[in-house]
Amino acid sequence: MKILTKRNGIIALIVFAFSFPYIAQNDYYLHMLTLSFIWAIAVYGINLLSGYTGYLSLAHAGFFAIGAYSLGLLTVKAGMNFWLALICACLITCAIGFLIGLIALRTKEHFFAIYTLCVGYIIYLVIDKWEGLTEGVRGLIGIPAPGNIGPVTFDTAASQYYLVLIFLLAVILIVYRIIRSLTGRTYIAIRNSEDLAQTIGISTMKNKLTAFVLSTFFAGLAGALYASFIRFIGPDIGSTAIMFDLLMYLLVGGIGTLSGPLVGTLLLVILSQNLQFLQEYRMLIFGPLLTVIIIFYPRGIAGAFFDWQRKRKDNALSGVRGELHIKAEEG
Amino acid sequence: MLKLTDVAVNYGSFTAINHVNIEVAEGEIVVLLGANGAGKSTTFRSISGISKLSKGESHFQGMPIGGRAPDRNVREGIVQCAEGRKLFPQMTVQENLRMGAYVHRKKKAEIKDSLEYVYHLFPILKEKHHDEAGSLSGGQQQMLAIGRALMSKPKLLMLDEPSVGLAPLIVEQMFQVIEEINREGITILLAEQNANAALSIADKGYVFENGEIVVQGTASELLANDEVRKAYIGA
Amino acid sequence: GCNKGDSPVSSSGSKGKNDNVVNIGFSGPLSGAAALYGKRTLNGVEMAVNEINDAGGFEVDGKKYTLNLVSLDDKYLPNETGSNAKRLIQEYDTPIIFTPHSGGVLALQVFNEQEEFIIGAYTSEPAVTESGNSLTVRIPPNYEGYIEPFTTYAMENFGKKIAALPTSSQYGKDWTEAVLPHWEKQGGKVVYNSSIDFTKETDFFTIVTNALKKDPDVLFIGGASEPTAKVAKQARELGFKGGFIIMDQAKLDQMKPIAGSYETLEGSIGVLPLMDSDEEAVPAFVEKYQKNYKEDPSSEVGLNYIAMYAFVEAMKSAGSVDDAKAIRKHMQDGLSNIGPDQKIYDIPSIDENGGFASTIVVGAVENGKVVPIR
Amino acid sequence: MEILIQQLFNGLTIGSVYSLVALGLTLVYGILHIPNFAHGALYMLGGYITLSMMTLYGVNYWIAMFVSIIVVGLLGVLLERFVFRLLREAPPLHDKIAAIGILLFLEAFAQFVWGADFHTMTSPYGQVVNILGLTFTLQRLLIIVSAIAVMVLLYLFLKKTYTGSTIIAMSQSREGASLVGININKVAMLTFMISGGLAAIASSLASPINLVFPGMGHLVILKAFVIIILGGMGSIPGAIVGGYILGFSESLGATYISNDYKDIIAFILLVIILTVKPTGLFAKGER
Amino acid sequence: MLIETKNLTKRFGGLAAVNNVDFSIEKGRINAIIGPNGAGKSTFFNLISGFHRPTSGTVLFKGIDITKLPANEIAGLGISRTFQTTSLFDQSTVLDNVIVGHRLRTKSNLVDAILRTKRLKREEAACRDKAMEVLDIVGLTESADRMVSSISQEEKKRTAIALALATEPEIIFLDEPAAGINPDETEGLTELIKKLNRSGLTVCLIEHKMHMIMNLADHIMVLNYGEKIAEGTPKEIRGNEAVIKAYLGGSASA
Ligand SMILES: Nc1ncnc2c1ncn2[C@@H]1O[C@H](COP(=O)(O)OP(=O)(O)OP(=O)(O)O)[C@@H](O)[C@H]1O
Ligand SMILES: Nc1ncnc2c1ncn2[C@@H]1O[C@H](COP(=O)(O)OP(=O)(O)OP(=O)(O)O)[C@@H](O)[C@H]1O
Ligand SMILES: CC(C)C[C@H](N)C(=O)O
Ligand SMILES: [Mg+2]
Ligand SMILES: [Mg+2]
Repeated sequence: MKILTKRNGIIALIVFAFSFPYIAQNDYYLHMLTLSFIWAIAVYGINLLSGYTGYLSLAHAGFFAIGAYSLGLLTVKAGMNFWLALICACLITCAIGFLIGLIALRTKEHFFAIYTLCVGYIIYLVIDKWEGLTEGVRGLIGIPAPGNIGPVTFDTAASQYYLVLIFLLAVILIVYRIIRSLTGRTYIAIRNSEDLAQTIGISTMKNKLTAFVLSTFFAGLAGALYASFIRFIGPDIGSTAIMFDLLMYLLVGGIGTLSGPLVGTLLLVILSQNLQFLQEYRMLIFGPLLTVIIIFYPRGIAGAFFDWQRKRKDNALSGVRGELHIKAEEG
Repeated sequence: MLKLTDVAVNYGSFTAINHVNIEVAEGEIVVLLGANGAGKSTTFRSISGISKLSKGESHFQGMPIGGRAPDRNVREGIVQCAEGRKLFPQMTVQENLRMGAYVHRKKKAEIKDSLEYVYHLFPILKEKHHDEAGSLSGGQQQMLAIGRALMSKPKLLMLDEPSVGLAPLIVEQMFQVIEEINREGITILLAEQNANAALSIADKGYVFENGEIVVQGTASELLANDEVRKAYIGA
Repeated sequence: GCNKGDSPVSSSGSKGKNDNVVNIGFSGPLSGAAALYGKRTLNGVEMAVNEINDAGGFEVDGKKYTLNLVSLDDKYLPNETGSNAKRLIQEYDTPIIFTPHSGGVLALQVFNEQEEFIIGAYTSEPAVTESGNSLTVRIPPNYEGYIEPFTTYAMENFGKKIAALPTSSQYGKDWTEAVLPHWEKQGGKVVYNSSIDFTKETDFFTIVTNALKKDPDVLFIGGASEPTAKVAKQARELGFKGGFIIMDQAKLDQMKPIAGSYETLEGSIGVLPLMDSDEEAVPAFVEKYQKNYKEDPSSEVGLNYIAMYAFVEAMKSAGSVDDAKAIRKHMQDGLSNIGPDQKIYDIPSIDENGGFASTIVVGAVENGKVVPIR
Repeated sequence: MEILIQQLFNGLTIGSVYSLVALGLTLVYGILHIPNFAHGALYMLGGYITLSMMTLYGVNYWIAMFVSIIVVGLLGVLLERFVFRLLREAPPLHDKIAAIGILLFLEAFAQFVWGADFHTMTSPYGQVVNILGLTFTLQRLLIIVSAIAVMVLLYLFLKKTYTGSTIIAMSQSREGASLVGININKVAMLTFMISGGLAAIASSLASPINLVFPGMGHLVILKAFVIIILGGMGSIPGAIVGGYILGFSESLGATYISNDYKDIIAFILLVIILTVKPTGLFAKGER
Repeated sequence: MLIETKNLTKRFGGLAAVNNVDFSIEKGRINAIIGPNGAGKSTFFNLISGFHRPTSGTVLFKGIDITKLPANEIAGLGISRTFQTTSLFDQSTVLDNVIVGHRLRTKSNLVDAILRTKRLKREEAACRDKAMEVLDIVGLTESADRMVSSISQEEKKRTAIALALATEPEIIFLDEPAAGINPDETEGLTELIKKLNRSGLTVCLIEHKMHMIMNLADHIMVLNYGEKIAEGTPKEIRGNEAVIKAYLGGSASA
C-alpha cells in the first residue's frame, strides 16, 4: 500500500483547506486566502481559454469587473436578493462574453491578445465614464455580504472562506472534468492546430466560443464573489494592472496545467504580502522573477514539477532496464 | 576540401549522428543517402554551423570550422539550401535572390551577373521575378531556393533533398542543373532519397542508417551494391 | 531623491502586539501617479510619530507607550485600502488607520464601525462626514468653505465667465458640482466644463484649446499639484490672461516649479501654502521637516502631523490606547491639548460628524508673490 | 475654422509622438514577433535619462537626447541578448509575459532611482509663436519636424541599405536569413537598438510638453498597439499613418464629440477594424 | 458519382490557380491528380475540402451542392484529407492525435463533460476503439504512445492517414503522401492505400512519384496551369503527348 499517492495527496489538501480556519492564527490569513481563492477562480477561467484552447485573452479583468459590477448594481441599486443577483451576474457576464467572443474569436494569436486587451480597456473605460450607471470613479459602496441560506449565514470570515472554497473546488472539478473529456481534447486540438482541427470535422468556432463563454463565466463568478467579499468596488478592478496580475498568477503557476492556477495564485499572493515591506519596490523582485520563470520554467511551477517527476521516473526505470529504454522512448 | 572526422551531434540527450567521417574533394559531387531521420540533414546542419558538434572535428579547406557561426561559413563559401526552403515569403523573387548575395553586397556588378545566371538556369523565376516568393508553387520555390543559394557564389553547395515534391520533368531538369553548376566549378554535397538519379550524377556517396555511415564508395560501386539497390532504389 | 531609508514600515517580524507599543496604520498611494502625494501625507504622520518616540513615548493611564507606524501601499485604489485595513487590524491591531483619499475612506466606512477602528481621513470631501459614520475623523477642512472666498475673489478680479477643467477623481467631480452652481448663483456663467483624467493624460493642449475658445475669464483647475500646474502653464501658452481657481488638493508652492514661476500663476487663488502661513509654530516646523525630508513641507504634511498629535492627546484623555470609541469621544480634548510647538494650524474644535473645524486659510498670487487673503 | 486648424495642429503633434513610439514597436514585432509590452517602459526611461542629463550634468538638450538614445538603445540590446534571445524557441505567449515582467521591473526601477514625483523637463524651445491667430510653441513645431525627419531617415535606411534589408529579410524568415549569411543575432540586437532609440527620441521630444514620471509609458504603449494593428503589424508606413490617424482622431474627437470619451475612440476604432478585418487593416491576403 | 466538380475555378489575384475544371470521382476507385509544380493540384484539394472558397463553379458530393459548406461540415459528410506538408497536432501522442479524429462522430458536449454522463463514457470508449482500429490499419499500434514530434517523417505520414481515417470518411484525399520518403517505404505506403481501397474507401491522391501512381491509380487527371489537360487510365496518360511535354519528360520512371 502506497500512502503517498496522488489521490491521497489531494484528499489531504482538501482536508487541510477545510480545517484551515481552525488553525489560522488570525482572520487576516483567512482574508488573504479567501481573496486568493477568488482570484484563482478567475485564473482557472483564463487557463481554460488560454492554456487549453490556445487563445490568450487579456480581457478577463474586464469580465471580472462586469461580474462584480453586475452583482453590485443588482443588489445595491435594484435591491435584488444576493443569490439571485449572483446567478444574474454570471449570466450577464456570459451574455456579454458571448457577444464579444463571437467577434473577437475571428481574430487569432497576437491579434486576439491585443484585440482582447483593447476590449478589456474599453470595458474599464466604460465603467469609469458611465457615471449614471456605475457611479464612475466613486465606485459602488455597501454591497451586501452573501445572504443566508436557511440557517447558514455568511457574516464571519470563516463562513465566507468556506463559501469561496466550495466555489473554487467546484470550479476545479468542472475544469478537471472538461479537460479529461472529449470536449477537452477538442480544445487542445484547436490549440495545437486550428486548421487541422477544422479539417477533421471540428467546428472550431463553436468550440472556441463555448470555451470563451465558460471562461468568462468563471471570471464573472469570481468578480461577483469579490464584490460581495470586499463590499466596495471601483472601476480599477477592471484595469490592465489586474489583468497582468492574473496572467502572472497563471504563468508562474503553470499555464495549461490543472494545478497551476491555484499554485501560482497562492504563491504570488502570499509572496507579495510578505514583500509588502518593500512597498513600491516589490516589482524590482517580481518583474525579474516573472521573466526568469518564463525563460527557465515555461510551464510554470506545476509544469516544472511534472517534468521533474517524469525525469525521476525515467531514471528509476532506466536503473532497472538499462539505458536502452530511454533511447527507445525518445528516438 | 571538406573533411569530417568522427563527428557526432546531439539534440538534448539524443544522439542524431555519430562517428561520421566524410571527405569531399574539390569539384566533386558527393551524395548522402539514407532513409528519413537517418541523419542527413543533421550532417548538413553540423557543417553549416547551425548545429554544434558534440564530438569530432570538421575542416574546410584546411581550416577548422567546428565552432564557426553560420554566417561566417556562408562568407567562406559554405552554403546550404535547406529542407523546407526557408525563403522570404513576402519579398519578391528578385529580392530573394538579391538577399542571397548578401555576403557579396559590396560588389554590385557581380550580383547582376549572378542574377542573370540564375535566370538563365531557371527561366520561370525570371517570368515571376515580381511575384512574392510565398505565392509560388512548391516546385517553383525549390528552384528559387537553389537560385538564392547560388547567388552567394558558394564553393561548397549543400542541397538537402532538392527533388522533394517536384514533378518528374522538373526533377530531371534539376539534376541537369546540378551537374551544370558543378561543371562551373562548385563542389556539391547532395542529400537525396532519389538514389538512382543522385548516384547517376555523383562521384561518390555515403549511406546513412540510424545516424551512422554504413556503406560508402564511388557512385558506381554503390549502384552495384545489392543492399543499396534494394533499400534505396527499389525494384 | 526619495526618503526610503527612514520610513519605518514596521518591523514586520515583531508582529507588534507588544504591550507597550501602539501600532498606527496608514494606507495610501505609495506607487503610481499619486505616489508623491501619498508619501507627503505619510511623512506628516511619520514625523509626529518619530518626535513622540524620541521624546520617550507618551503616558496613558500610568503606562508608557511608544508608537509604531505601519504603512501599506494601496495605489489609490479603494478596494486595496479595504484589503490593507483588514490586514492592519488583524495583524497589527491598529486603533487608527490614516488614509489620504475619499475613495479609501468610503471603502473603510463599510466596516470600520464593526471592526472598531478610527479612520484618519485626510480628504476634504464632505460626503465622508455627512454619512454619519461614528468613527471617522476628517483632518483637512471640508472644501465647501473654499467655495465662497474663491468665487468672490475670482469674480471681482477677473470676470464672470468660468471654464472648469478639474481632475476626474471622485473628489474633483464633487468639488466641481459644488462650486459651479454657486458661481452661477453669484451671477456668473459656466462656459466650459470637462474633467481631465491625470492618470491617463499629460498633454492638455487639446482640451485647454477647446476651453479657451469659449473665452473664459477664470479657469477652475485642480488635482495633484504637478499636473494641475501643467494645465495652468499650457493655458498661458495658449494666451489665457485670466485668473485661476485652484482646488484644495493642489498647492501653490508645489505648482510653482512646474509652472516655472509665480508669474505664470498670477491671479490664482487657492489654499495658502503652509510655508506662507503666519502661525507661530510654523518656522520651527518647517526647519525640522526640511532637515528630515530635504523638501519644503506642504499642508498635507502639516495637517497629518498635527492630526497624529491630536490622536495621541485623545488617547491620553480617554485613558486607553485601543478603545476606538473612547478615543474618538475624546478628540475634542485631544485638539485642545495640542502643545504650542505643534500648533502649525489653528484647529479649535471637531464637529459632531468628525470634521476638524479649522479656520480656512486662503492665499492668492499677486505680483508674483503669495499673499494671504482674509 | 480657426479651432479646427488649431486642433489639426495639436493632432499632428500628438500623432508624431505616437508614430515614433509605434514605429519602434512595429519593428520589433515585425522582425522578432515580440509584442514588446516593455516598449512603454523604454519610452519612460528615455525621458528620465534625457532629463537627468540636463539637470544633473547640465548638458545641452540635444546632447542629452543623444545620450538617452544610446543608453536606451543599449538597454534594448541587453533585453534582446539576455531575455528574448533565450525565448526564441518558446511559444509566443512567453515573449509577452517576459515583456510584462520587464515592464514591471523597469517601472519599479525608475521609481527607485528617480522617485515617484512628476518631473518637468524644460527645453530651450519654450517660446510661444503666434501665426495667423494660431498658437504654437517652438517645442511643438520641433516635435513635428524632428519626428518626420527621423521617419524619413529610417525609411531610407531600411529600403536603401543592405543592412536595412537584412532587417526586412529576417522579419520574413529567420532561418532563411541565416542561410544567406546574415548574422541573425546581430540583426536582432540592431532591431532592438533602433527600437529603443526611437522610444528615447519620442519621449525626449515629448517630455517638455508632458511630465516625466514612472507611469508615463502606459497609455502611450496601449495606443501604440492600437496603431500597429491599425497599420498592419510589422508595417512601417502603417505605423506612421496609424499614428497620425490616431492623433487627429483624438484631438478632433475631443473637440467635436466628447472629451470624456476621447480615449475610447482609439480602442473602438480598433475593435471595429478587427471586427471587419480580423487580420488587421493591411494584412496580406493569406488564405 | 461520389464527387463532381463543375467549372471549378480559383483565382489568386490575376492568377487562375484552378481554371474551369470538371472532374468526377467514382465510388470505390483510386483516382490520381498529377501535373507540374504549381499546376493547381493542392489548390484543387483545398477547394473540395472547403479550405478555400472557389471563385466560381460548384462541387457536388453525391449530387448535393457542398461548394459553400465550411471545412468541418464537409468533413462531417465523409470527405477527409491530408496536407502536403504533413500537419499533425505536434504536442500530443500519436494516439491522442487520432482519438480527436473521431470527435466529429460523437455528440457529447460540455454538459456531458461536466456531469460525466453515460453518453460521454460510451463515446470516449468509441473514440479510443476507433483510434486503435485505424492505427492498426496503418500499422502504428506500437507507436501509439509516442509523441508526434519524435516519430519519423514516414510515420508522420501514416499518422496523418490514420487521423483522416478516424473521421470515418467515404473518400480520402491524400496530398503527396509519398513525398520525402524512401523507395522501400513508398512500397509499403502503396500497399496501405490499396488495402484501404479494397476495404471500400474511395481514394484521390496527388503524387509526383510516377512509379507509384502508375501501378496504383485507376484513373488519372492531369492539370497544367490550372487547367485539365488530360484524363484517363495510366496507360492512356503515359502515352499522351501533351502530358509528356508538360510533365513527364523523357524518362517517366522517376
Ligand atoms: N531539432 C531536433 N530536435 C530533436 N531531434 C531532432 C531534431 N532534428 C532532427 N532530429 C532527429 O534527428 C534524427 C536525424 O534527423 P535528420 O533530419 O538529420 O534526418 P534526415 O536524414 O535528414 O531525414 P529526412 O529524410 O527526414 O530529412 C531524426 O531521428 C530526427 O527525429
Ligand atoms: N494562397 C495563395 N495565394 C496566391 N497564390 C497562390 C496561393 N496558393 C497557391 N497559389 C498559386 O497557385 C498556383 C497553384 O498552386 P498549388 O499549390 O495548387 O500547386 P500544386 O499543383 O500543388 O504544386 P506542387 O506540386 O508544387 O505542390 C501556384 O502558381 C501558386 O503560386
Ligand atoms: C484635497 C485632498 C485632501 C483630497 C484627496 N486628494 C481625495 O482624494 O479625497
Ligand atoms: Mg533531412
Ligand atoms: Mg501541392
